[in-house]
Amino acid sequence: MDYSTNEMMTVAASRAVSNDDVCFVGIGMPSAACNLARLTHAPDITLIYESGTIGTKPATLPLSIGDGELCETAVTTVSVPEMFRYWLQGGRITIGFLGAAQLDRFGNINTTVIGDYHNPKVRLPGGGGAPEIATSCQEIFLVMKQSTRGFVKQVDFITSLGHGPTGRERRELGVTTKGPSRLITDLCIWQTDPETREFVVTSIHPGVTREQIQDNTGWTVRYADQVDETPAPDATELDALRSLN
Amino acid sequence: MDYSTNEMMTVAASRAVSNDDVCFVGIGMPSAACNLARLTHAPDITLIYESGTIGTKPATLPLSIGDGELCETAVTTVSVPEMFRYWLQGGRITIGFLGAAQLDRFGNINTTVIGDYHNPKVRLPGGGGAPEIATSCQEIFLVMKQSTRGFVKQVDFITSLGHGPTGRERRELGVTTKGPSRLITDLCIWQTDPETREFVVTSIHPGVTREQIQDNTGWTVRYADQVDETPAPDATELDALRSLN
Amino acid sequence: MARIVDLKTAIAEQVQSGDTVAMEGFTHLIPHAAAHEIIRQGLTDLTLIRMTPDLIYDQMIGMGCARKVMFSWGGNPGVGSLRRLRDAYEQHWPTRLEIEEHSHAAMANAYEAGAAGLPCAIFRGYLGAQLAEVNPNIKFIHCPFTNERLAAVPAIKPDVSIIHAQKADRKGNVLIEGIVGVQKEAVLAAKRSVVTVEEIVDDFAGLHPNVCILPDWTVGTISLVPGGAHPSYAQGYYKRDNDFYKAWDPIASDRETFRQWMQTHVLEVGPEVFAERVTFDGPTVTSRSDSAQED
Amino acid sequence: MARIVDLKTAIAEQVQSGDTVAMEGFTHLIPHAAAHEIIRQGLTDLTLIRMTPDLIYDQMIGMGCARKVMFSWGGNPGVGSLRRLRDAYEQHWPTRLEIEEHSHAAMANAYEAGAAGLPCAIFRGYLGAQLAEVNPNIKFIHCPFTNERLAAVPAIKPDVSIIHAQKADRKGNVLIEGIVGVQKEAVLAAKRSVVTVEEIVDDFAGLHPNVCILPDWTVGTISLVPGGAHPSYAQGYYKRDNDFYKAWDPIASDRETFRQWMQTHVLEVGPEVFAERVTFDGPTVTSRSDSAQED
Repeated sequence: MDYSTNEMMTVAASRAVSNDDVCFVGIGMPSAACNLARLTHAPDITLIYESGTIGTKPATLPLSIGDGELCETAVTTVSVPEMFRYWLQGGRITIGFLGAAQLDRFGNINTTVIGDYHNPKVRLPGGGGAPEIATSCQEIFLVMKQSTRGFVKQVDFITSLGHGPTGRERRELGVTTKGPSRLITDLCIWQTDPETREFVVTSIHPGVTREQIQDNTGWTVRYADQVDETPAPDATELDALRSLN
Repeated sequence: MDYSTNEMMTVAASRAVSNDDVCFVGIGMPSAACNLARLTHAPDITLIYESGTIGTKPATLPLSIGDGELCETAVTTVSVPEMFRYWLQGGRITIGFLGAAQLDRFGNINTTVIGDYHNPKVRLPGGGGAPEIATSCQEIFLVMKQSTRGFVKQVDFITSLGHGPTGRERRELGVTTKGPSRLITDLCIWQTDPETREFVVTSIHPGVTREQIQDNTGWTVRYADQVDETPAPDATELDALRSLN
Repeated sequence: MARIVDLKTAIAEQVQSGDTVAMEGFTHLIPHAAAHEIIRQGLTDLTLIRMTPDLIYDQMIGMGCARKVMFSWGGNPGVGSLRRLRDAYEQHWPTRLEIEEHSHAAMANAYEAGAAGLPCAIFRGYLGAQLAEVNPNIKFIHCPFTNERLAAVPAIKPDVSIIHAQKADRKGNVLIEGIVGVQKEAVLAAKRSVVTVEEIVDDFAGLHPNVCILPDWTVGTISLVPGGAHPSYAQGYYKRDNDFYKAWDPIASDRETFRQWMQTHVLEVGPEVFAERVTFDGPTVTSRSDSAQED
Repeated sequence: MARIVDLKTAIAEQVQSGDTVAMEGFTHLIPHAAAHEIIRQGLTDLTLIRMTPDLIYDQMIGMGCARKVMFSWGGNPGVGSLRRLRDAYEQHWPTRLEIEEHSHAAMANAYEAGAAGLPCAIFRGYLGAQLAEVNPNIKFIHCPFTNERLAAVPAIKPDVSIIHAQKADRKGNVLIEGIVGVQKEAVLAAKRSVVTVEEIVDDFAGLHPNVCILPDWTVGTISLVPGGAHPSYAQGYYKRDNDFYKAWDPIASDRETFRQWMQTHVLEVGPEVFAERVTFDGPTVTSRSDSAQED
């Protein structure tokens, strides 16, 4: 079955979550990946959207974080202050899914500005829930298309903390959650080196070359000792994903 | 119509609240007084119980602060943390009704211990909601039967702040709410002197003498320049009160 | 993930002597059946947390389960004192009882902070109140913007929270309605939880989207105990047994009368007796006007 | 005490140029009709507070109503940028726009603190996040018990909060259901409030006891504006107009196209046009499964 690089990325991300996970889901790719997981290998996964909907099971992918279907299919819907206090800060979320405009190899995220904060070249939407998602969830998965514009040596602004500018700051601040542990792109899967906290490529999507990966990364790419080939999306996965749209 | 001193006290208390008031109601006498007001001259008064019931309209007096009827007849019922945060601390309550085991002339309330805190002669139930009711409501009305045991020179323990041990401490602490402004007993009505913050008698219930009042007060009673006679409960008030029990 | 087990198993698995235990329910939905099971299993040295200790802790304290009680109002609502609590605190019978005393606002905020994963709660409280002088767990901070002095108390984070709720579904989601108190906060603040329910239903279809539900993955065990809140009540199921609250006072006023009552009504029976102690209202009620009409 | 008045009167009475205004609604129940009325009344110099400025503030900013915007995520959800917001901030068109930027957690906590009458909120936030370096309204305190460093932000206390809700009753009680967002907090935190509703009913009999209701005495004015949330939605009444959200991007991308659109669709019409912009779902829905079935 033919599939797009976007579909490969979504399917790879969906495989990273399991039935027991409680996922804090952002709109777009994370929402597609988590719902795909729910429709395939993780039927009992709990999906939480920051609009307050807990345990939601949409039949189609919502455009916004608060579409009516998210509430109609939820176990319960709570206020936004409660969502951020009892559910996110309360430490109940196993996996937070985030994207970025700029990302560095330590998983630090910029969604605020390109350029200087006060005189930006490009003003981006901002952090939203991400600054606290990044530190309150037990683990962070990043999903993002690769490009040298987005995969940079140093982000212009740390909207949401990864492992910090040198990979040490998260530990030094005493943040007890794990932080970014996985990065799923349209080209490959990266995992975090437990020592240096840099991303290293652990699996390459079918047909993608190491050259392509380096060409779309603003730092020198490191590879794990053993690099797998990501299994291509199977028919079940693609059918389920396409049914969501 | 015959009436008891208890009924006189309840009726006098009920007259002190008005249709626009939002009352934080304790169980017992305050509950009887506020519901009597609702059934007579203040049909739209808002009654709030600390169990979370807002705008409740019980047909009979509840035994506890959280009887089912309070919820069934309420405009809405919120959680207890919300009650204390958004509704009480939020400054939305015009009148808090409190009672006491011991009370001094500055309206300081003891419901904690008789004797020393760590080695009490009598261990009382404690403060409950009162410490914050006393400082968060716009105004406090006290309702209590008089006796030298209860009306003391100095309370053994300040569970809930009135105007402070010398009448000045409330202002000095920067508490912006008014504090105890009225004390309704089985013998008379006291109001707070705006200067000294002491209670002074402003109205004596029918048939009660100044001697009786002094005999049941542990400090030298002060009277206002003009002291009225409290109108006796009328038939409407007594019928409504008795229908509640 | 919630598991549905009998109450004896639930208490045996989730509660140990020495634990910090919160049993909540603000007048409504007080988990009496679970308390009796704790008494039967002979657990001791518990630190008991509850805003209003009520008869439930009077019984546990009188039976020697508790080392300490944290509370904000320790009376029998509308009746008088808690005689077993006072006897334990004042006369050390059957054992010495430590107390940690707060206001309702402090405890409500402390549960809220526990549920929110914070180490402490701040609130405008204890102004001029002497509890702040005798309880080292009451401190003050200053607002970094206005410099206002605000009270602070540590978050409540029990080892186990125990509540009674109206319904669970087969998956383990738990519904609480009516006077919801601090039960949701107590469960979310605790490491473990025991829930007793009036009814287990196939699913929760048809409920209002914003009702108070604890999702199955936030709950430890669920046990079916109809009547399990008696003499408290379960809205939509049965009413508060006000007569029992009044009758408790003479029972609890004497050590021997108390012991005999506990022997007969707690030690020699099991959770199944609770269903016989209440008069069920009839069909389940979930709307305000329906229940008002039923009265 | 809530008064029921038409929207024009409500805005004229409750909102003045220079006010700090919060218009909330988290995707759901966004008060678009009220925003258009503010634009028509030519109010300026407003400080606009909203977690997600969305199209509603893009329009107000583009029409010159705002001096400052406080927000936590400034995009068109699922589509892209807010082009009028960016033009005002980057190019000062039509006027210079100041920003104060937070995270969602900070704003949600700040609204909660405003409703709770506190001067500030504390939360575990902004750890390693650079907003704390550029926004002086982000400070840190230490827990007096554990010494943990916690973020603090000032409470949000708007001059006026504006929301759209499903229903009011004749007395002025307001019902919000579904995704309730921070609307209750926004109203309780504000000095004044404007509420637009889909429907005014005789009374609220039959509702679940724990639904989100703002009692009449907490609300300023109520105006009947069916469809008043469009292109946002009102659960039980009509769905989100996702196409409009997508169509907005090209409209807003050009100053002249934007001005013309506002002229035709806002300046030359009144709140009554909103009812024509939506397709009502049919009978009012208050239960989760009912509304699921309708889809």
